[in-house]
Amino acid sequence: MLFDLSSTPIAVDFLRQGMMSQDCGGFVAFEGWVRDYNEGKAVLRLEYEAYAELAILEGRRIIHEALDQFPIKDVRSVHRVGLLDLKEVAVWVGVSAIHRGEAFDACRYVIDEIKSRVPIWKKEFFADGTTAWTRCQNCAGDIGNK
Amino acid sequence: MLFDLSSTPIAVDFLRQGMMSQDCGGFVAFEGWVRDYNEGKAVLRLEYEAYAELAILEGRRIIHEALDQFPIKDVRSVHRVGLLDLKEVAVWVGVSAIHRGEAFDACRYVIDEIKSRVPIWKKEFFADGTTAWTRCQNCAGDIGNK
Amino acid sequence: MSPPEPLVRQVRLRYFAILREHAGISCEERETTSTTVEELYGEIKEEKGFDLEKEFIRVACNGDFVDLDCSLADGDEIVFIPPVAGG
Amino acid sequence: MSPPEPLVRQVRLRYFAILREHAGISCEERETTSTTVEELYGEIKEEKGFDLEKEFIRVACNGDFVDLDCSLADGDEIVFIPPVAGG
Repeated sequence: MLFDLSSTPIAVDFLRQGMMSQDCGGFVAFEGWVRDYNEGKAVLRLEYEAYAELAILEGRRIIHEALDQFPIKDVRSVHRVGLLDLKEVAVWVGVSAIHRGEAFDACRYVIDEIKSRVPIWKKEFFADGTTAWTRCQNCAGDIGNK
Repeated sequence: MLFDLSSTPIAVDFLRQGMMSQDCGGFVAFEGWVRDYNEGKAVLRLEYEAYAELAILEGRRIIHEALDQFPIKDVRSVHRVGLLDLKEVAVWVGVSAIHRGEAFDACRYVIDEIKSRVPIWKKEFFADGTTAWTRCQNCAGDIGNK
Repeated sequence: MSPPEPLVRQVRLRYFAILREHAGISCEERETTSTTVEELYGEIKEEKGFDLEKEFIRVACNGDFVDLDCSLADGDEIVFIPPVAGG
Repeated sequence: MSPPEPLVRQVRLRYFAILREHAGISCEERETTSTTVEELYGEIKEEKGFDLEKEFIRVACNGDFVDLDCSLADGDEIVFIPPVAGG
Protein backbone atom coordinates (compact mmCIF):
# COMPACT_ATOMS: atom_id res chain seq x y z
CA MET A 1 0.00 0.00 0.00
CA LEU A 2 2.16 2.88 -1.20
CA PHE A 3 -0.68 4.85 -2.77
CA ASP A 4 -4.32 3.98 -2.48
CA LEU A 5 -7.84 5.31 -2.85
CA SER A 6 -10.36 5.08 -0.04
CA SER A 7 -14.12 5.53 -0.05
CA THR A 8 -14.18 5.62 3.76
CA PRO A 9 -12.52 8.14 6.13
CA ILE A 10 -8.73 8.07 6.05
CA ALA A 11 -7.42 6.57 9.30
CA VAL A 12 -4.60 9.07 9.69
CA ASP A 13 -3.38 7.89 13.07
CA PHE A 14 -3.41 4.26 12.01
CA LEU A 15 -1.43 5.11 8.90
CA ARG A 16 1.22 7.12 10.74
CA GLN A 17 1.62 4.44 13.37
CA GLY A 18 2.15 1.89 10.62
CA MET A 19 5.14 3.91 9.41
CA MET A 20 6.82 4.31 12.80
CA SER A 21 10.31 2.93 12.72
CA GLN A 22 13.20 3.10 15.11
CA ASP A 23 15.71 3.72 12.36
CA CYS A 24 14.09 7.00 11.29
CA GLY A 25 14.51 10.29 13.03
CA GLY A 26 11.91 12.35 11.28
CA PHE A 27 8.38 12.06 9.92
CA VAL A 28 6.47 14.64 7.89
CA ALA A 29 2.80 14.36 7.02
CA PHE A 30 0.52 16.42 4.83
CA GLU A 31 -3.26 16.40 5.10
CA GLY A 32 -5.60 18.08 2.67
CA TRP A 33 -8.79 19.09 4.45
CA VAL A 34 -12.18 19.91 2.97
CA ARG A 35 -12.46 23.66 3.14
CA ASP A 36 -15.71 25.59 3.54
CA TYR A 37 -14.93 28.27 1.00
CA ASN A 38 -13.60 28.30 -2.56
CA GLU A 39 -13.59 30.84 -5.36
CA GLY A 40 -15.59 33.22 -3.17
CA LYS A 41 -18.43 30.83 -2.42
CA ALA A 42 -19.38 28.88 0.70
CA VAL A 43 -18.91 25.13 0.22
CA LEU A 44 -21.12 22.57 1.98
CA ARG A 45 -19.43 19.35 0.88
CA LEU A 46 -17.30 17.81 -1.82
CA GLU A 47 -17.28 14.83 -4.09
CA TYR A 48 -14.11 13.26 -5.41
CA GLU A 49 -14.31 11.12 -8.52
CA ALA A 50 -11.36 9.05 -9.65
CA TYR A 51 -10.40 7.16 -12.77
CA ALA A 52 -9.37 4.53 -10.26
CA GLU A 53 -7.08 2.21 -12.23
CA LEU A 54 -4.99 5.04 -13.64
CA ALA A 55 -5.09 7.06 -10.40
CA ILE A 56 -3.54 4.15 -8.53
CA LEU A 57 -0.98 3.52 -11.28
CA GLU A 58 0.07 7.16 -11.44
CA GLY A 59 -0.03 7.60 -7.65
CA ARG A 60 2.32 4.66 -7.19
CA ARG A 61 4.64 6.03 -9.86
CA ILE A 62 4.88 9.28 -7.90
CA ILE A 63 5.69 7.37 -4.71
CA HIS A 64 8.45 5.47 -6.50
CA GLU A 65 9.82 8.69 -7.96
CA ALA A 66 10.03 10.12 -4.44
CA LEU A 67 11.80 7.01 -3.16
CA ASP A 68 14.28 7.28 -6.07
CA GLN A 69 14.90 11.02 -5.76
CA PHE A 70 15.08 11.56 -2.00
CA PRO A 71 17.09 9.69 0.66
CA ILE A 72 13.98 8.74 2.62
CA LYS A 73 12.93 5.57 4.35
CA ASP A 74 9.26 5.24 3.46
CA VAL A 75 6.44 7.20 1.86
CA ARG A 76 2.74 6.42 1.65
CA SER A 77 -0.37 8.23 0.50
CA VAL A 78 -4.13 7.77 0.48
CA HIS A 79 -6.70 9.85 -1.42
CA ARG A 80 -10.41 9.84 -0.65
CA VAL A 81 -13.10 9.29 -3.24
CA GLY A 82 -16.85 9.82 -2.92
CA LEU A 83 -18.75 12.36 -0.85
CA LEU A 84 -16.87 14.24 1.88
CA ASP A 85 -18.06 16.59 4.59
CA LEU A 86 -16.27 19.72 5.76
CA LYS A 87 -13.08 19.07 7.75
CA GLU A 88 -12.69 15.53 6.44
CA VAL A 89 -9.24 14.49 5.26
CA ALA A 90 -9.26 14.42 1.45
CA VAL A 91 -5.68 13.33 0.96
CA TRP A 92 -2.86 12.22 3.26
CA VAL A 93 0.85 11.84 2.56
CA GLY A 94 3.37 10.54 5.13
CA VAL A 95 7.15 10.39 4.74
CA SER A 96 9.72 8.97 7.15
CA ALA A 97 13.44 9.63 6.85
CA ILE A 98 16.63 9.76 8.83
CA HIS A 99 16.86 13.54 8.37
CA ARG A 100 13.95 15.92 8.42
CA GLY A 101 14.89 18.15 5.49
CA GLU A 102 14.53 15.27 3.10
CA ALA A 103 11.23 14.22 4.63
CA PHE A 104 9.84 17.74 4.05
CA ASP A 105 11.13 17.84 0.46
CA ALA A 106 9.75 14.42 -0.42
CA CYS A 107 6.35 15.07 1.18
CA ARG A 108 5.97 18.28 -0.77
CA TYR A 109 7.04 16.60 -3.99
CA VAL A 110 4.46 13.84 -3.57
CA ILE A 111 1.51 16.12 -2.81
CA ASP A 112 2.42 18.54 -5.61
CA GLU A 113 2.65 15.71 -8.12
CA ILE A 114 -0.54 14.04 -6.90
CA LYS A 115 -2.45 17.28 -7.28
CA SER A 116 -1.25 17.84 -10.81
CA ARG A 117 -1.03 14.34 -12.28
CA VAL A 118 -3.38 11.87 -10.62
CA PRO A 119 -6.79 11.65 -12.35
CA ILE A 120 -9.04 12.55 -9.44
CA TRP A 121 -11.58 15.34 -9.79
CA LYS A 122 -13.28 17.46 -7.19
CA LYS A 123 -16.91 18.58 -7.38
CA GLU A 124 -17.93 21.31 -4.98
CA PHE A 125 -21.47 21.66 -3.64
CA PHE A 126 -22.02 25.30 -2.80
CA ALA A 127 -24.37 26.77 -0.20
CA ASP A 128 -26.27 28.57 -2.99
CA GLY A 129 -27.32 25.21 -4.46
CA THR A 130 -24.91 25.27 -7.39
CA THR A 131 -22.13 22.78 -8.02
CA ALA A 132 -18.88 22.98 -9.91
CA TRP A 133 -16.03 20.75 -10.97
CA THR A 134 -13.17 22.78 -9.58
CA ARG A 135 -11.38 24.72 -12.22
CA CYS A 136 -7.95 23.51 -13.13
CA GLN A 137 -5.13 25.56 -11.74
CA ASN A 138 -2.59 23.68 -13.79
CA CYS A 139 -3.63 24.62 -17.29
CA ALA A 140 -0.98 27.27 -17.59
CA GLY A 141 1.68 24.72 -16.86
CA ASP A 142 2.39 25.49 -13.25
CA ILE A 143 1.63 23.01 -10.56
CA GLY A 144 -1.26 24.79 -9.09
CA ASN A 145 -2.51 25.47 -5.64
CA LYS A 146 0.85 25.62 -3.87
CA MET B 1 -1.03 25.96 24.30
CA LEU B 2 1.11 27.08 21.39
CA PHE B 3 4.32 25.47 22.60
CA ASP B 4 4.58 23.17 25.55
CA LEU B 5 6.73 20.55 27.24
CA SER B 6 5.35 17.15 28.15
CA SER B 7 6.72 14.47 30.42
CA THR B 8 4.20 11.95 29.11
CA PRO B 9 3.78 10.58 25.55
CA ILE B 10 2.70 13.22 23.02
CA ALA B 11 -0.90 12.58 21.97
CA VAL B 12 -0.29 13.28 18.29
CA ASP B 13 -3.76 12.38 17.05
CA PHE B 14 -5.47 14.38 19.79
CA LEU B 15 -3.31 17.39 18.95
CA ARG B 16 -3.98 17.25 15.20
CA GLN B 17 -7.70 16.82 15.75
CA GLY B 18 -7.65 19.88 17.97
CA MET B 19 -6.33 21.90 15.03
CA MET B 20 -8.88 20.72 12.45
CA SER B 21 -10.72 23.62 10.98
CA GLN B 22 -13.08 23.96 8.07
CA ASP B 23 -11.48 27.16 6.88
CA CYS B 24 -8.10 25.55 6.27
CA GLY B 25 -7.19 23.50 3.25
CA GLY B 26 -3.88 22.10 4.33
CA PHE B 27 -2.16 20.72 7.39
CA VAL B 28 1.51 19.79 7.74
CA ALA B 29 2.96 17.98 10.74
CA PHE B 30 6.50 17.10 11.71
CA GLU B 31 7.36 14.40 14.24
CA GLY B 32 10.84 13.77 15.59
CA TRP B 33 11.20 10.11 16.53
CA VAL B 34 13.73 8.47 18.83
CA ARG B 35 16.22 6.75 16.54
CA ASP B 36 18.15 3.61 17.41
CA TYR B 37 21.45 4.78 16.03
CA ASN B 38 23.54 7.94 16.29
CA GLU B 39 27.15 8.80 15.60
CA GLY B 40 27.84 5.19 14.71
CA LYS B 41 26.51 3.69 17.92
CA ALA B 42 23.35 1.76 18.79
CA VAL B 43 21.03 3.78 21.03
CA LEU B 44 18.73 2.13 23.59
CA ARG B 45 16.85 5.16 24.87
CA LEU B 46 17.06 8.91 25.34
CA GLU B 47 16.63 11.47 28.02
CA TYR B 48 15.58 15.04 27.32
CA GLU B 49 16.35 17.70 29.89
CA ALA B 50 14.90 21.18 29.57
CA TYR B 51 15.49 24.53 31.18
CA ALA B 52 11.73 24.57 31.33
CA GLU B 53 10.86 28.23 31.92
CA LEU B 54 13.12 29.49 29.15
CA ALA B 55 12.30 26.59 26.82
CA ILE B 56 8.62 27.51 26.99
CA LEU B 57 9.35 31.22 26.58
CA GLU B 58 11.61 30.66 23.57
CA GLY B 59 9.33 28.02 22.04
CA ARG B 60 6.37 30.39 22.18
CA ARG B 61 8.47 33.14 20.62
CA ILE B 62 9.22 30.84 17.71
CA ILE B 63 5.53 30.04 17.28
CA HIS B 64 4.68 33.75 17.22
CA GLU B 65 7.46 34.41 14.71
CA ALA B 66 5.95 31.75 12.45
CA LEU B 67 2.47 33.29 12.80
CA ASP B 68 3.95 36.68 11.92
CA GLN B 69 6.07 35.54 8.99
CA PHE B 70 3.79 33.06 7.22
CA PRO B 71 0.14 33.38 6.15
CA ILE B 72 -0.95 30.40 8.19
CA LYS B 73 -3.96 29.75 10.37
CA ASP B 74 -2.54 27.99 13.40
CA VAL B 75 0.68 26.39 14.62
CA ARG B 76 1.37 24.35 17.72
CA SER B 77 4.25 22.33 19.08
CA VAL B 78 5.02 19.99 21.97
CA HIS B 79 8.45 18.71 23.05
CA ARG B 80 8.97 15.72 25.33
CA VAL B 81 11.14 15.80 28.42
CA GLY B 82 12.35 12.89 30.53
CA LEU B 83 13.16 9.33 29.50
CA LEU B 84 12.01 8.15 26.07
CA ASP B 85 12.07 4.73 24.44
CA LEU B 86 12.86 4.00 20.80
CA LYS B 87 10.15 5.12 18.33
CA GLU B 88 8.56 7.54 20.80
CA VAL B 89 7.69 11.00 19.52
CA ALA B 90 10.26 13.44 20.89
CA VAL B 91 8.85 16.57 19.30
CA TRP B 92 5.72 17.39 17.29
CA VAL B 93 4.89 20.48 15.22
CA GLY B 94 1.55 20.99 13.46
CA VAL B 95 0.64 23.83 11.09
CA SER B 96 -2.69 24.54 9.41
CA ALA B 97 -3.10 26.98 6.55
CA ILE B 98 -5.27 27.79 3.60
CA HIS B 99 -2.50 26.84 1.18
CA ARG B 100 -0.11 23.98 1.63
CA GLY B 101 3.12 25.65 0.56
CA GLU B 102 2.93 28.03 3.47
CA ALA B 103 2.12 25.21 5.89
CA PHE B 104 5.27 23.37 4.76
CA ASP B 105 7.44 26.48 5.06
CA ALA B 106 6.15 27.40 8.51
CA CYS B 107 6.45 23.86 9.86
CA ARG B 108 10.04 23.65 8.72
CA TYR B 109 10.82 27.06 10.17
CA VAL B 110 9.43 26.08 13.56
CA ILE B 111 11.26 22.77 13.88
CA ASP B 112 14.55 24.28 12.64
CA GLU B 113 14.32 27.10 15.17
CA ILE B 114 13.27 24.80 18.02
CA LYS B 115 16.24 22.55 17.36
CA SER B 116 18.69 25.42 17.39
CA ARG B 117 17.27 27.82 20.00
CA VAL B 118 15.16 26.08 22.63
CA PRO B 119 17.17 25.00 25.70
CA ILE B 120 16.42 21.28 25.66
CA TRP B 121 19.25 18.77 25.72
CA LYS B 122 19.38 15.16 24.65
CA LYS B 123 21.30 12.45 26.46
CA GLU B 124 21.76 9.20 24.59
CA PHE B 125 22.08 5.85 26.34
CA PHE B 126 24.11 3.58 24.08
CA ALA B 127 23.99 -0.20 23.86
CA ASP B 128 27.63 -0.37 24.96
CA GLY B 129 26.71 1.12 28.34
CA THR B 130 28.07 4.59 27.65
CA THR B 131 26.02 7.79 27.57
CA ALA B 132 26.52 11.12 25.86
CA TRP B 133 24.95 14.53 25.71
CA THR B 134 24.53 14.79 21.96
CA ARG B 135 27.17 16.89 20.36
CA CYS B 136 25.99 20.22 19.13
CA GLN B 137 25.60 20.51 15.40
CA ASN B 138 25.11 24.24 15.58
CA CYS B 139 28.45 25.38 16.88
CA ALA B 140 29.70 26.32 13.46
CA GLY B 141 26.77 28.66 13.04
CA ASP B 142 24.53 26.58 10.82
CA ILE B 143 21.21 25.33 12.06
CA GLY B 144 22.18 21.75 12.38
CA ASN B 145 20.55 18.50 11.55
CA LYS B 146 18.53 19.65 8.55
CA MET C 1 1.59 -9.56 -46.21
CA SER C 2 -0.36 -8.23 -43.21
CA PRO C 3 -3.99 -7.30 -43.82
CA PRO C 4 -4.72 -3.60 -44.37
CA GLU C 5 -5.83 -1.57 -41.31
CA PRO C 6 -9.62 -1.46 -41.12
CA LEU C 7 -11.12 1.91 -41.92
CA VAL C 8 -13.50 1.63 -38.99
CA ARG C 9 -12.25 0.88 -35.46
CA GLN C 10 -14.38 -0.27 -32.58
CA VAL C 11 -13.34 1.64 -29.43
CA ARG C 12 -14.64 1.90 -25.90
CA LEU C 13 -14.85 5.36 -24.29
CA ARG C 14 -15.14 6.10 -20.58
CA TYR C 15 -16.04 9.52 -19.20
CA PHE C 16 -15.22 11.02 -15.81
CA ALA C 17 -16.14 14.12 -13.87
CA ILE C 18 -17.10 17.13 -15.98
CA LEU C 19 -16.94 15.17 -19.24
CA ARG C 20 -19.16 12.42 -17.80
CA GLU C 21 -21.72 15.01 -16.79
CA HIS C 22 -21.57 16.78 -20.16
CA ALA C 23 -21.79 13.51 -22.06
CA GLY C 24 -24.57 12.21 -19.81
CA ILE C 25 -22.99 8.75 -19.89
CA SER C 26 -20.02 7.15 -18.21
CA CYS C 27 -19.08 4.82 -21.05
CA GLU C 28 -19.89 3.90 -24.60
CA GLU C 29 -18.77 1.60 -27.38
CA ARG C 30 -18.41 3.31 -30.72
CA GLU C 31 -17.15 2.82 -34.24
CA THR C 32 -14.84 5.51 -35.47
CA THR C 33 -12.85 6.37 -38.54
CA SER C 34 -10.44 8.49 -36.50
CA THR C 35 -6.89 7.18 -36.65
CA THR C 36 -5.42 8.97 -33.61
CA VAL C 37 -6.73 9.83 -30.17
CA GLU C 38 -6.46 13.50 -31.08
CA GLU C 39 -8.76 13.00 -34.07
CA LEU C 40 -11.13 10.99 -31.89
CA TYR C 41 -11.28 13.79 -29.33
CA GLY C 42 -12.18 16.26 -32.07
CA GLU C 43 -14.98 13.95 -33.18
CA ILE C 44 -16.36 13.47 -29.65
CA LYS C 45 -15.92 17.11 -28.70
CA GLU C 46 -18.04 18.23 -31.61
CA GLU C 47 -20.70 15.58 -31.10
CA LYS C 48 -21.06 16.13 -27.33
CA GLY C 49 -20.43 19.85 -27.30
CA PHE C 50 -17.46 19.63 -24.92
CA ASP C 51 -15.92 23.04 -24.35
CA LEU C 52 -12.49 21.78 -23.25
CA GLU C 53 -9.89 22.40 -25.93
CA LYS C 54 -7.54 19.53 -26.60
CA GLU C 55 -4.63 21.49 -25.10
CA PHE C 56 -6.26 21.09 -21.68
CA ILE C 57 -6.90 17.37 -21.71
CA ARG C 58 -4.71 14.35 -21.30
CA VAL C 59 -5.57 10.99 -22.81
CA ALA C 60 -5.32 7.45 -21.51
CA CYS C 61 -5.38 4.42 -23.76
CA ASN C 62 -5.86 0.97 -22.22
CA GLY C 63 -5.19 2.23 -18.71
CA ASP C 64 -2.15 4.45 -19.15
CA PHE C 65 -1.37 7.93 -20.41
CA VAL C 66 -0.58 8.31 -24.11
CA ASP C 67 0.31 11.24 -26.34
CA LEU C 68 -2.38 12.96 -28.38
CA ASP C 69 -0.85 11.64 -31.61
CA CYS C 70 -1.15 8.03 -30.44
CA SER C 71 -2.71 5.76 -33.08
CA LEU C 72 -6.03 4.12 -32.39
CA ALA C 73 -6.31 0.35 -32.62
CA ASP C 74 -9.40 -1.78 -32.72
CA GLY C 75 -10.60 -2.58 -29.20
CA ASP C 76 -8.82 0.32 -27.48
CA GLU C 77 -10.29 1.75 -24.30
CA ILE C 78 -9.89 5.51 -24.42
CA VAL C 79 -10.35 8.03 -21.60
CA PHE C 80 -10.16 11.79 -22.12
CA ILE C 81 -8.89 13.25 -18.87
CA PRO C 82 -10.08 16.73 -17.98
CA PRO C 83 -7.78 18.90 -15.87
CA VAL C 84 -7.08 17.45 -12.46
CA ALA C 85 -7.57 19.45 -9.28
CA GLY C 86 -7.36 16.74 -6.64
CA GLY C 87 -6.66 17.03 -2.94
CA MET D 1 23.24 59.98 44.95
CA SER D 2 22.76 56.22 44.49
CA PRO D 3 24.96 53.94 46.56
CA PRO D 4 28.09 52.56 44.86
CA GLU D 5 27.81 49.06 43.32
CA PRO D 6 28.90 46.45 45.85
CA LEU D 7 32.18 44.75 44.98
CA VAL D 8 30.72 41.37 45.82
CA ARG D 9 27.45 40.19 44.28
CA GLN D 10 25.31 37.34 45.47
CA VAL D 11 24.09 35.31 42.47
CA ARG D 12 22.24 32.07 41.98
CA LEU D 13 23.50 29.62 39.35
CA ARG D 14 21.54 26.76 37.80
CA TYR D 15 23.13 24.01 35.75
CA PHE D 16 21.58 21.82 33.08
CA ALA D 17 22.57 18.79 31.04
CA ILE D 18 26.31 18.36 30.47
CA LEU D 19 27.18 21.28 32.74
CA ARG D 20 25.00 19.91 35.52
CA GLU D 21 26.76 16.56 35.28
CA HIS D 22 30.20 18.18 35.16
CA ALA D 23 29.42 20.47 38.10
CA GLY D 24 27.79 17.66 40.05
CA ILE D 25 25.08 20.06 41.24
CA SER D 26 22.00 21.58 39.67
CA CYS D 27 22.13 24.92 41.48
CA GLU D 28 24.20 26.97 43.85
CA GLU D 29 24.24 30.37 45.50
CA ARG D 30 27.57 32.10 45.30
CA GLU D 31 29.29 35.40 45.94
CA THR D 32 31.28 36.73 43.05
CA THR D 33 33.41 39.72 42.20
CA SER D 34 32.72 39.21 38.48
CA THR D 35 30.94 42.18 36.95
CA THR D 36 29.62 40.56 33.74
CA VAL D 37 28.22 37.14 32.92
CA GLU D 38 31.23 36.55 30.68
CA GLU D 39 33.59 37.11 33.58
CA LEU D 40 31.43 34.88 35.77
CA TYR D 41 31.58 32.08 33.20
CA GLY D 42 35.39 32.31 33.16
CA GLU D 43 35.39 32.01 36.94
CA ILE D 44 33.05 29.00 36.98
CA LYS D 45 34.70 27.31 34.01
CA GLU D 46 38.07 27.36 35.76
CA GLU D 47 36.68 26.23 39.08
CA LYS D 48 34.57 23.36 37.70
CA GLY D 49 36.87 22.40 34.85
CA PHE D 50 34.20 22.92 32.15
CA ASP D 51 35.67 22.31 28.70
CA LEU D 52 33.08 24.38 26.81
CA GLU D 53 34.59 27.62 25.54
CA LYS D 54 32.44 30.70 26.00
CA GLU D 55 31.90 30.95 22.22
CA PHE D 56 29.74 27.81 22.44
CA ILE D 57 27.47 28.78 25.28
CA ARG D 58 24.54 31.11 25.61
CA VAL D 59 23.59 32.78 28.87
CA ALA D 60 20.25 33.43 30.52
CA CYS D 61 19.80 35.96 33.30
CA ASN D 62 16.58 35.93 35.31
CA GLY D 63 14.82 33.65 32.86
CA ASP D 64 15.74 35.14 29.48
CA PHE D 65 18.69 35.19 27.14
CA VAL D 66 21.26 37.95 27.59
CA ASP D 67 24.50 38.88 25.87
CA LEU D 68 27.81 37.74 27.31
CA ASP D 69 28.73 41.33 28.22
CA CYS D 70 25.59 41.74 30.34
CA SER D 71 26.34 43.24 33.77
CA LEU D 72 25.71 41.18 36.87
CA ALA D 73 23.43 42.53 39.56
CA ASP D 74 22.99 41.33 43.09
CA GLY D 75 20.37 38.59 43.24
CA ASP D 76 20.60 37.59 39.57
CA GLU D 77 19.78 34.03 38.56
CA ILE D 78 22.26 32.96 35.88
CA VAL D 79 22.14 29.90 33.61
CA PHE D 80 24.95 28.98 31.26
CA ILE D 81 23.34 27.19 28.35
CA PRO D 82 25.40 24.50 26.62
CA PRO D 83 24.74 23.88 22.93
CA VAL D 84 21.22 22.69 22.22
CA ALA D 85 20.50 19.58 20.19
CA GLY D 86 16.85 19.02 20.88
CA GLY D 87 14.30 17.04 18.92
